[in-house]
Amino acid sequence: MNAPSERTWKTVESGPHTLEGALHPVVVKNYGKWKYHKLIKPGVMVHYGHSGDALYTVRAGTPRQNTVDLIRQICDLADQYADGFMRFTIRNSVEFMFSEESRIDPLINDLEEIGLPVGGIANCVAPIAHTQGWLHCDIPATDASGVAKGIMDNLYAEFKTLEMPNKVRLSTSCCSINCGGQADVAIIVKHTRPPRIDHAKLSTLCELPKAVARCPVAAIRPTIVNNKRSLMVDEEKCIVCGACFGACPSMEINHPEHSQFAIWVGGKNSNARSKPQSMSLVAEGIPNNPPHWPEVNDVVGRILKAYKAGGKPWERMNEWIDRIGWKRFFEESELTFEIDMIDSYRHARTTFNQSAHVRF
Amino acid sequence: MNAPSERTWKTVESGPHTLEGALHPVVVKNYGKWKYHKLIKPGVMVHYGHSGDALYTVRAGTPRQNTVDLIRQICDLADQYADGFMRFTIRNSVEFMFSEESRIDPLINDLEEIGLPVGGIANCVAPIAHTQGWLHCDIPATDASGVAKGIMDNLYAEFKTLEMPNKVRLSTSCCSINCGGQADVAIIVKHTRPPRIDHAKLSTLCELPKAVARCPVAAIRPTIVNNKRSLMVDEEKCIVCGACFGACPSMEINHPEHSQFAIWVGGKNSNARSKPQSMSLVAEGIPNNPPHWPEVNDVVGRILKAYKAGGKPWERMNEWIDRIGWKRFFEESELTFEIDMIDSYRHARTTFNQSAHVRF
Amino acid sequence: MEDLKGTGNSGEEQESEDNNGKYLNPTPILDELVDGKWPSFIKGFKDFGERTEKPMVRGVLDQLEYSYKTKMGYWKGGLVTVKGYGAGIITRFSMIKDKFPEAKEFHTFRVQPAPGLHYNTKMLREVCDIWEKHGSGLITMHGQTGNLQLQGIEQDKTQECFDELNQAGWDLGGAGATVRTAASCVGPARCEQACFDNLKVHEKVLKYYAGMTHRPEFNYKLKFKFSACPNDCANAIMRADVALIGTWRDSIQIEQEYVKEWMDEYGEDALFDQVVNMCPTKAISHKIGTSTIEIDNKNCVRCMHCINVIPKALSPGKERGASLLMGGKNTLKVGVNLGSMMIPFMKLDTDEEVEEFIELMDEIFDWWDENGLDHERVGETIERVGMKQFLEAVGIEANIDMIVRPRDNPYYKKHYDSAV
Amino acid sequence: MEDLKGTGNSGEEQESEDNNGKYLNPTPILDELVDGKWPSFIKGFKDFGERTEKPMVRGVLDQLEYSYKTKMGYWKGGLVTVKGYGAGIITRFSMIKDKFPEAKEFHTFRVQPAPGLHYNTKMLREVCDIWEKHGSGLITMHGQTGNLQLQGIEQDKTQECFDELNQAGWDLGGAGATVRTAASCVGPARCEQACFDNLKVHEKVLKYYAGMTHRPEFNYKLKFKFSACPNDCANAIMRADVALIGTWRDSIQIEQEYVKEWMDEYGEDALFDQVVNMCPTKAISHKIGTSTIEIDNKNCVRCMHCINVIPKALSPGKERGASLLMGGKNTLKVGVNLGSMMIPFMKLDTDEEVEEFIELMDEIFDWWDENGLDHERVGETIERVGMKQFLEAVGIEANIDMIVRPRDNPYYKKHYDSAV
Ligand code: SRM
Ligand code: SRM
Ligand code: SRM
Ligand code: SRM
Ligand code: SF4
Ligand code: SF4
Ligand code: SF4
Ligand code: SF4
Ligand code: SF4
Ligand code: SF4
Ligand code: SF4
Ligand code: SF4
Repeated sequence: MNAPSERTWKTVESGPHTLEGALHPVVVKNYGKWKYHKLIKPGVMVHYGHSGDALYTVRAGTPRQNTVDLIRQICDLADQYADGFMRFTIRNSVEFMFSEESRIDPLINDLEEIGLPVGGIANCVAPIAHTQGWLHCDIPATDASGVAKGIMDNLYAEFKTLEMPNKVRLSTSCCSINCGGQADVAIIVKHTRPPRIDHAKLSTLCELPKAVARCPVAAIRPTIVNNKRSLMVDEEKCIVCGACFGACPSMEINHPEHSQFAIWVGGKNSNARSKPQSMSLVAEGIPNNPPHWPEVNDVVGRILKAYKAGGKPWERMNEWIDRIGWKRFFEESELTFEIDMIDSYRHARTTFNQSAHVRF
Repeated sequence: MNAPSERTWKTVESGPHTLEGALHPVVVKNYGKWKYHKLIKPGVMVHYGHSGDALYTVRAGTPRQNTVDLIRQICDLADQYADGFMRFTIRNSVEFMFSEESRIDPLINDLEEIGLPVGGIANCVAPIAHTQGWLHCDIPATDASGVAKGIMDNLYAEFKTLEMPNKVRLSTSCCSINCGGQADVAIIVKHTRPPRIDHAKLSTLCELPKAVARCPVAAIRPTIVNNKRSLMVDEEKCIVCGACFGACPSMEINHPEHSQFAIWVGGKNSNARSKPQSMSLVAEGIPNNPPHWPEVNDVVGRILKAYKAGGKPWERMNEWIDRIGWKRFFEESELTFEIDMIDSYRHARTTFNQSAHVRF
Repeated sequence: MEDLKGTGNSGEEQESEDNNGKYLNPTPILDELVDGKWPSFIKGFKDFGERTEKPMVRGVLDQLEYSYKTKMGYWKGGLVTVKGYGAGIITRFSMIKDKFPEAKEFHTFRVQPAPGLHYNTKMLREVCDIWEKHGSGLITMHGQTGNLQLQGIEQDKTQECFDELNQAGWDLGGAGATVRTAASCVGPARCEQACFDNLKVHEKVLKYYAGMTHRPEFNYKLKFKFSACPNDCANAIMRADVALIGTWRDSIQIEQEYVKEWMDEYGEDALFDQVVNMCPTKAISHKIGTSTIEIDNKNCVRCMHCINVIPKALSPGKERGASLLMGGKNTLKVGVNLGSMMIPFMKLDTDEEVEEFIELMDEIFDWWDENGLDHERVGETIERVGMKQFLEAVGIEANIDMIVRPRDNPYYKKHYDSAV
Repeated sequence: MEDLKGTGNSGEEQESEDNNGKYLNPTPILDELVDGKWPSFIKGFKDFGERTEKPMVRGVLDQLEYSYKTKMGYWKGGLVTVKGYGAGIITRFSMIKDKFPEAKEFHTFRVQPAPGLHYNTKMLREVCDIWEKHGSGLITMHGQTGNLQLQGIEQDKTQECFDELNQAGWDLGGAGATVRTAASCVGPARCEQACFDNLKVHEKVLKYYAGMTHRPEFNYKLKFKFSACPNDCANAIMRADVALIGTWRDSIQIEQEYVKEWMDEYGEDALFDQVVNMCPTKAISHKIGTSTIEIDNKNCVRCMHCINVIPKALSPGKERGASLLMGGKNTLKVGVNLGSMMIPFMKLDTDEEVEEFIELMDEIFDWWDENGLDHERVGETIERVGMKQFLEAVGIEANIDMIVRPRDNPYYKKHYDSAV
């Protein structure tokens, strides 16, 4: 750790930035006293306060991996249209709020001008939650930002129109850890080959017991290589989870071909109607093909097309599948069920069909 | 093994008795060609064949633990009313089948005469599936036949009338193994104290490694007592399952006070509507009080009263609870939810409420 | 006297002196179970004991009275069998035979009845006579597994008794690590819902496995149960390692005139409340004002409900067979486990089809023999070793009907080409 | 050159000579991501790189191009921090710095924004200016945990950069085994559904835990997330060890005139299809011909659906608060785990109520400290040690809302009186 020679400032451990000063005056006035909202058109909604105040929101997608130049452009628009305020959403969209209906269209115009598409509210495809990838992470097998860009290029129309049964959340992650979170459709790297150990690196870089302890199935065992203490992987046992690689960079699990993509559906976090639900594996062995990842795009497209055609209003992905059954989901999405999609992990038994219910 | 001095018969390993000769002629004629059935009154139904034939069935409860005298009385009635045939049901009722409607009432009359109540078909309480108990088993903590008798005495009216929302299946078992099977309401011995080891007996009676291997949580460890190899139980780990006692009679788990009753609800094996479902613990710590088991009877009574009042037509116990929620089930049945009812076993996580869904 | 299990309370001695001229000793606690409206096994036993004056019945009642008093059981196991068999008799010696010498032995024959528990009076009377001659005369009809249980015989009478039974066409059932006696619902004998001839399959399969029923050679017990439709009246899904449950592959048969008949009787509201809205997948629709229903058979999960409610109008389809589920068992060690769907549809009409099923079973038993642990049910073995490993080994194709959802974790290793 | 991870394909050397007068090197593969309708981070980076001519941006783009070509990543970790802190900077050194010396260092500040990600332009411009001065000028808004991520700074500039940010009111977020930066939905700031002031609670709780955010002293990371209603727009249930999700205890507020307004607009069929029949517990009823609905609030599970569909007519009740769920996390080691209901209802209006919540958290962290293993999330510890043990230790009362069903196995040992 290094510090500048003369440091006069004493750190204030303030935690989160204060909210004070960050809220639009109409927000402050109606804080906690909103009555209802209405969608006006794609990307635009209005909230009414019990006070009678109206607050318009215009939402635009961003690249998430921004530059200070883009942020300054956004600030310019916020100054011009939103009285100097803005916020970002959980899915990295930017929102401008103001009380003058007349500002909506000019703002949209200026946003599209600087390349930020307006949309993403209500029953459409929202921006992809994605992760660091090759740009920054130390364990990625792909570039999540790139995959996300490719997919959103394809789904651009679905972001800007309201033709989906309900909200569609997507995510992309560059390793199985899945920092991008679960989603209606999640596109996640899946390793397929047990780690290869770089014994030279290992002996200098890693704490052996730590890597051993990290493995959830006790597949890592101490061994001696070239007279040095090292580790070995029992490939029979290994479930290719990659946990060891996070603890010890010599447990090389990444590979340009063996690290592939898997696609998951039906993840849901909201409590609306059905309970929150973890997502299910429906496609795997999809190659990691930058810069356009056509195979990934193809599968995502098929799933969304089927959902768009078959879902009823308000039905999320998981609810649609629940209604039609998994067999028909695979049919309609033109996907193939494979033996590895049968759970084999800790609670596998609870996913078996312990009934005679069956569709033909 | 001993055998009589001169044995001329050579065993025929024939397996199940042949069906041939055991079926009523009308059954033989319409075998596999039945069209539909109708309930006529409690304990009586008619099946119509595509041939136009009608076959009446009269069903009566039995004590299950019979004597040859009772069986002979039943044979007499079968000869008199059912052309010399009868069958027993999965729940130990006896069924007489015949084609003459006029025989129904006289048969019912004669059955009741010899103490066998007619009923148990359709939406009523069927006879309890129960187990050996003190009469015969080597590991029981109660007498299931006695408990069953006590409960059926109380529920006699519910066996003979059709006032339940749907079928009600009960079972009683004399240890946690539960040979009686799961049921809408299951009354099962639950041990509460880890086994006490009879070291003297153990060294002569049991294979040590067998008992150690039987324990699902590795709570049994070899030890030395009085210079002899013996076993000890880690009481922290022990989940009081009783598996060791079945393997080794010196692992004494039975106790007049510590072996209590637990009551379970919502077990369902049929696939009608909801999937088959395992049952849930709703009352425990109920004393084992022969010969009338009043505390058991009380709880069973409260549960059935609530179900009878609240269930909709065709709703089985589990479906009724599913609709109203567990909280209300406990309220309506006047039972108390306790911390031990939260699962702590292998798949506990899958029983947690991983949602914000909650009833107030 | 042997050491009693657990309790310190060892009770007083029986006073069997003055007895009002009765053969049996007083059993005041048991006598409380004589009354009440439900048939009393105690009354049955006592009446029978008085008539036959069998000492074993007296001794067993005395010991049972003692159990009711001390709240403990007093039987222990052992190994009694008949020539050539390793199973089929549940052996019971009294742990307190000094106290109740008449109850010293109380062994039980498990006898395999005909599938569906059908009898004619002749065969049943024959059993009664043989049993009264050699044994206690106490009969359980039936044990929870489906055996005709002849309860109470002494070791030295077992062989002659068995020989007589066997000559009359009866054979013993399983016990211990064997194939067990099977159970079937009434099936095509009297039920309009039957989708396959479960009674025939039961008879054929269990006769094939008669040898494995009599000699314990497995890791642990293995039970078959056969229910001819998804109502599963034989409780196959929970109580059988191998469950065959009838089903159909085509469309439910509807006779709309009887739908109308039902509606006329119970009303349109009832049609909604009890049929349309109770279908688990909302596969049934009814237009208000009409008197018909429509079924989306692609979405029907063969639950039986609608057919149960209006059996006259609705029936299973015409292309019938059975689903195979495996792994059902009760509570011991892993908690209740319901059978899991393995093969959604098998035809079981012809002898060849049944033999194919038996071949698959043989294959599965071989796999279980190799992979199972001692005292591990086949469902536990499948769960421990892995469904994938099991399916690949026995050649069952993975299918989406086997699961309620695909996995939610990426923790598996598919076969990979290590050359790349 | 350092040993490359995995692949044998080590690529050719960069040709950075002839470059058409551009500052940046050619990145033909990345350039394929410039077009397309969705905003392109590559275009942004490149435009910015050309304007500012920052070598780090050029180097990082070169290395990224190389990753796209070889399909491997080339960053490794390390430990860079600012004075007094043990966390908050994600350290990145290039594994192939000989190849891309300009990308040698690329560390990231995790900065904690205001709850709900609200900004005024002044504060944000200030961040931009400080960041352009000391760092790369690349900003991620926001990281998945909710940090403002300033991506790309060299180690020797971190302290002065941080000091400037800190003077402007900003502080670092968590990393490693710390309390992490929290996330909140927009809440009462703009949402009519908000059931508690999640933004206030977020600010208060995270300020209280600032110390534990900066110094890794836990078994593993711990995340808070605050969603002001069960729609859970902050994904709290899956992404937070400690999730507060707004809810209400009394009845849903209905204004029937707006139900009518909605029905008039969308029709009675829609009321059935989209509202009545979509309630998960069938708690809503509507009589045909009327224009009102009725809600059985005892059976309502607070799912939000009906309120979402007709927000003008329906609102959460008046007695508002939050549920506490614990144990949410993603996939590592145990598979995705959603948070489990712990406390169905807490009031969080007053400072005292928030402090009580903090006290409970302190208690829970103490328990976790004692009982957790290294690298074990709190939900994993609860699962491993047992829910009962956890509840009893931290004094949360067991309640039926914590589970979807009582246990189906008898395998537990309750406290027993061994004296008997
Ligand atoms: C702005 C934002 C909160 C924030 O603080 O950033 C937000 C805002 C609103 N959400 Fe949300 N939700 C936001 C992320 C989420 C998320 C989390 C996520 O996307 O990662 C969820 C959970 C998704 C899931 O289940 O995995 C979420 C589940 C909902 C739902 C439930 C949807 C459902 O039926 O399952 C509603 C209800 C609705 O749609 O009417 C909702 C409703 C709303 C409303 C209508 C609330 C209101 O009355 O103002 C807001 C506008 C709706 C819209 O965007 O369609 N919001 N909402 C987030 C916008 C993200 C974006 O840029 O797209
Ligand atoms: C006789 C018997 C089969 C046998 O071979 O012995 C039998 C016979 C019939 N069952 Fe059953 N079931 C018989 C045990 C069962 C069992 C198992 C059990 O009781 O242990 C079940 C599964 C129970 C469970 O889920 O745990 C069972 C679940 C059904 C169902 C589904 C009920 C439901 O809604 O869940 C039906 C359908 C119906 O009731 O219409 C059914 C329907 C029938 C019908 C109507 C079939 C028919 O069309 O003939 C028969 C008369 C109905 C009745 O008894 O109410 N049978 N039935 C069994 C009578 C036992 C008794 O003495 O009470
Ligand atoms: C007699 C019977 C109860 C009854 O009164 O009806 C019975 C009695 C015993 N059962 Fe059972 N089981 C009986 C049906 C069942 C059933 C029901 C069924 O078969 O449909 C089950 C549940 C289904 C299953 O197979 O899991 C059952 C699950 C068990 C288990 C637990 C097995 C498990 O893996 O969970 C054991 C323990 C064991 O095998 O070690 C067991 C063990 C026993 C033993 C052998 C106890 C022992 O280990 O010494 C009992 C002998 C008692 C005796 O003196 O006769 N019995 N047992 C039933 C057999 C009668 C018959 O053959 O017809
Ligand atoms: C930056 C970020 C992805 C992004 O591009 O947005 C991220 C990046 C990393 N995550 Fe993450 N996680 C990020 C949000 C998440 C989330 C989502 C969330 O917080 O809402 C999750 C899922 C929720 C959860 O906490 O489980 C998440 C689950 C993980 C895990 C798996 C934890 C588990 O128990 O399952 C790891 C592995 C670990 O901790 O050992 C991990 C580890 C990592 C590491 C530190 C990889 C490593 O071990 O070296 C990554 C550093 C990358 C980098 O270079 O910056 N990250 N990570 C997110 C943090 C940004 C921020 O602070 O705002
Ligand atoms: S998903 Fe994996 S590779 Fe991607 S940022 Fe998270 S930890 Fe890194
Ligand atoms: S990849 Fe996972 S399972 Fe395989 S050795 Fe590493 S930690 Fe263990
Ligand atoms: S339930 Fe237990 S005690 Fe009763 S018969 Fe079965 S094994 Fe014996
Ligand atoms: S009762 Fe069960 S858990 Fe306890 S020692 Fe015996 S086998 Fe083990
Ligand atoms: S299982 Fe089906 S076929 Fe068999 S008796 Fe029951 S309803 Fe009839
Ligand atoms: S059998 Fe069951 S699933 Fe099929 S239509 Fe009838 S009720 Fe619906
Ligand atoms: S979680 Fe609820 S309160 Fe928060 S933004 Fe979403 S809908 Fe509004
Ligand atoms: S909030 Fe959900 S559960 Fe409650 S009434 Fe509305 S739809 Fe039903």
